[in-house]
Amino acid sequence: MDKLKAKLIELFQSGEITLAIGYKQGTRGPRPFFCRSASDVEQMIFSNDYQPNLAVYLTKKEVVKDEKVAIVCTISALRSIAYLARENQIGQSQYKIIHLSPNDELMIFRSPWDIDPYIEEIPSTPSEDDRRVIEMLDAMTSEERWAWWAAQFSKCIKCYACRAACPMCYCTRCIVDNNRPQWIDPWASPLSNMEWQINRVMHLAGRCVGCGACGAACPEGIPVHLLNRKILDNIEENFGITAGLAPREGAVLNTFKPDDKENFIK
Amino acid sequence: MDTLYIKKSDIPSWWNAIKAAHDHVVAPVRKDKVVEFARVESYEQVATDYIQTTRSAKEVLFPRTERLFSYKKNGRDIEVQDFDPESVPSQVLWHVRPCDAASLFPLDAVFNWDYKDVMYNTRRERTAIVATSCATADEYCFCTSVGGGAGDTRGSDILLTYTADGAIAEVMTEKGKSLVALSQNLFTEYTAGDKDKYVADVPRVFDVEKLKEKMHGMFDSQVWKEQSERCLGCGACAYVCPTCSCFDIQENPKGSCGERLRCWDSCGFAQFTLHTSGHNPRSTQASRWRQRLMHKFSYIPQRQDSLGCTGCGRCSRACPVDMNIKEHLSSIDKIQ
Amino acid sequence: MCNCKDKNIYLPYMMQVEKVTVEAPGVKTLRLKFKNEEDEKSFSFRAGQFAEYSAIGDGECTFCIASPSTRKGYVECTFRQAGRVTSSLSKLEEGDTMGFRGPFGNYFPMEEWKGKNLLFIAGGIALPPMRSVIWTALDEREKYGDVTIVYGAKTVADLVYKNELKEWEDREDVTLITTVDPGGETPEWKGKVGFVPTVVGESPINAENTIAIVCGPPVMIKFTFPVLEKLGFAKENIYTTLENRMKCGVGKCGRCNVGKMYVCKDGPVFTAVDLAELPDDF
Amino acid sequence: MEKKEFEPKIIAFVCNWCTYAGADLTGTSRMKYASNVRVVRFPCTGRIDFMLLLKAFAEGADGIIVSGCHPNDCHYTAGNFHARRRWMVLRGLMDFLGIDIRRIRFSWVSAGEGAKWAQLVNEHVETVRELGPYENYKKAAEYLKEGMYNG
Repeated sequence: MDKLKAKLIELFQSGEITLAIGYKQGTRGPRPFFCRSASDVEQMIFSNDYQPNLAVYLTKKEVVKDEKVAIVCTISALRSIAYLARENQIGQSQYKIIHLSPNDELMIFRSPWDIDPYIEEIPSTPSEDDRRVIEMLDAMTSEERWAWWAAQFSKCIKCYACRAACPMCYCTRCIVDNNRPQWIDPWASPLSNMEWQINRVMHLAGRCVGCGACGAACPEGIPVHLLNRKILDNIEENFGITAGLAPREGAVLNTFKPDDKENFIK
Repeated sequence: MDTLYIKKSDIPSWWNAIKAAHDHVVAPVRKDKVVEFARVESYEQVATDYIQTTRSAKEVLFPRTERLFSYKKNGRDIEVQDFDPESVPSQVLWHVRPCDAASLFPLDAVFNWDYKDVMYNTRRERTAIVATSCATADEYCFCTSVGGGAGDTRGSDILLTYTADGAIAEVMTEKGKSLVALSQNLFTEYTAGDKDKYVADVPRVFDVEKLKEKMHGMFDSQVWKEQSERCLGCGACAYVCPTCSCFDIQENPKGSCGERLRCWDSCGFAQFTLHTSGHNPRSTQASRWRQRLMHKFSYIPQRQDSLGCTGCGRCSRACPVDMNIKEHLSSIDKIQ
Repeated sequence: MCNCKDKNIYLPYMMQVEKVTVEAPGVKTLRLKFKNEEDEKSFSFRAGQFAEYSAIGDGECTFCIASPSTRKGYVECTFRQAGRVTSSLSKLEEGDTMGFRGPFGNYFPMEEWKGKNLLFIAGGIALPPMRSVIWTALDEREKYGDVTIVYGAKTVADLVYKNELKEWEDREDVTLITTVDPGGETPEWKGKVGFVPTVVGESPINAENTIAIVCGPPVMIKFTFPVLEKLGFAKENIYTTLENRMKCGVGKCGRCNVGKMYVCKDGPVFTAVDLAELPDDF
Repeated sequence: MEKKEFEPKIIAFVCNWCTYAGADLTGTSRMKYASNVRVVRFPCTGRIDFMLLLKAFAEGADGIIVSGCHPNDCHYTAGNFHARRRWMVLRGLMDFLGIDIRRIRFSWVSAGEGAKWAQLVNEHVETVRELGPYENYKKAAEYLKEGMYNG
């Protein structure tokens, strides 16, 4: 941590950055911190399991425009940056990407592409709790799962915090913001709440890094990130692409192999 | 106003009498990690182990999604089916917090501002409110800073304050009296006058009168950008807020039939004010955050003699990036 | 003004489309008649007020009432096809049914303008809100002094109400100045070429005892106000009408809120004095 | 009176170049098959957005058929390969949400496989007939019973 702070102070003092996006202590947990001077660096805190995923700010022009930005990344944020770069959403050396590895090693990536070899070593895995819930759901009958999710979605108020917290949900006009056609009813309702989640995770299929920021953001505690996780599992099983590793082959749904194997097209 | 007392052991039978006399009782219920208002069938379902529900009680009067009217097309003709006030059930809102009861003032004001909103008013008329004082509060609560309090009776038909073995019932309105009348024999006079010792102490963090005055001239301040920098632009704060009443009107066509609906909306969304031409009067998150606070603390007070905040702290608890409104307001208060 | 107490304020009157006029590419005028006679009898409005027009099945859209308040029995709206609702409205044919809620908002204080000269300045699709005022004034022509209309559009094709422009041009008691943006003229074009604020500045306009009513895109308003002030207009004699996004029209949905003002209740008609006091949020 | 057998409503989303032509062949060969299917023609299976499937259920379908060209036969080279990946991912997700995926039948039917189309439809109609009407989905669509929805 001290190394991280020292590095940020150095970057501020040398004028290499004007803004460091990191975390500081919030009301109960960490909160995003927009640090603007060497003297404020002291407030910075860090852990690799912090939420939200700070990479979400990198595509917000309003925030990063006219700034020289350093971003303090969790492993999840690193993965997101690698994907964002691959989708041409951030430039080659636009940001100083700073990371503190789980064994407290300070890492600075000169370009998003340099992240690849590092995250290649670390698959994205769900938490124990999440794994348990997924197993519980898998063991249920289809009817039971429907009832379980219906109860969850009944809490949904369509605040779109799941979308807002996701670094990969950067579209300037989301499918739910269009009314011609209006695919998904914009008001809260059992079907549209589910349709919205299906759309969200399908549009993230093969792009999601499994950070869980969507579920963490939900004010109603709906574990929407489990849907993403299920897709990650599904992709690994079907296409052999491990969750959260560098996106070498292009997004899963933008690519194909002639010998993709399924067992249900008859 | 009558101050009465009911023994703890008698509350369930009073509750049952209330339940029997109304179509629904709506009360806080635990659902996994959160506690929410929902229709309950038995007294045991009512949750007790919580500080605050995630959503406010406003949805009882101003539902998430609501039909304004429905229609049927017959050739080139259209037949409309108006909202039917008779379809609105009678209900008791049980165990809302004083901060939720207080939210009725800004809601009443906006829904009756010159034009009367018949859906809201019908629901309001058919809903009786039994609030409960807060015995505990958390660091997000700031009701006392915005003119309320953990034992505030404003907006309640009855306010219950739980003692060790019963509850003090402050009966504020005729509606409240008729609820008591359902089990009149269970109530006795209460004269101890010691309600305050059962009510949480919520420290006051700013003077709202000074704050209102100050914010009046702060439209061009830098503070909005500074505070909103981490805002992600979701609608969580507005949707959990007991006073946020902005809404959207939407169409739900199904072939030749359909309905027009009203649903919650939030000034935090970029689309809220976007014109078809592409012009957006509030194109930045900073301007939208400013609108949220100015509307609550400057515009509503100026126009409707009310305040758009009851200090419940829900927005702060719901925010994915910990935008703590109490902290933000205090820091505005401290600006010289 | 409110005559809908305890009625469902979101329930539209049912209207029959009586006439459809194509004004310009993508711009149409609909003339609407009340289907229910009772509704028609109880209905009245003042020039400048707006309404919510609904294409049942697609939603509502806000436009000013484009017909004059002096002509009873119908209302007209003119709109450009742009989004979902206006596209649906523009598909309506004579005899079809649509919804109408209104009138809402404030109006031009035409009573106060008696004996004064009127200068109308409009750009593009913003002539419709002003047309109601123009015809109301012309229908009671004797009440007012000189009437001058300056109207500009991007191109000659984009000018709306072409027949009425001709009528105004032919009238002895109206001065009409039309202009199109540079490049928008045709070989036959006899009007001026140039942007509205410039044309206003170059025209022989006397600010004395004159009320200026300006309506157009935000950028036109922004550049026209200083020109008028230079010509000697006091801020309180310059009127405009704002078009913010609205849903309810009755001060509840929160969209049109600008500072402490609600465009749907405190507007849409504002003077330059009012606008100067509003925060820059519209 | 004898109780009428349940007649499921089936929506078929098919590719123009193979399955639609195949279904045409079924007809011109005068092969008889169940009449429960409403066919929606698409230029390619790659164009069949997953939302269309959801909307079919929401509008009251009890079953769905999705069919197009066999692998390597796509008129646009690879549309069906893309579609296959999409369905592989979507199917797992739908199952995880408790959507009854037995009601969705995916198939490849070429322009020459008239008989296969008839068999496919008949089989799927029988499958869905046994499953009964898709009540769960229909119930979820009726949420405004009291003129409001609060979850």
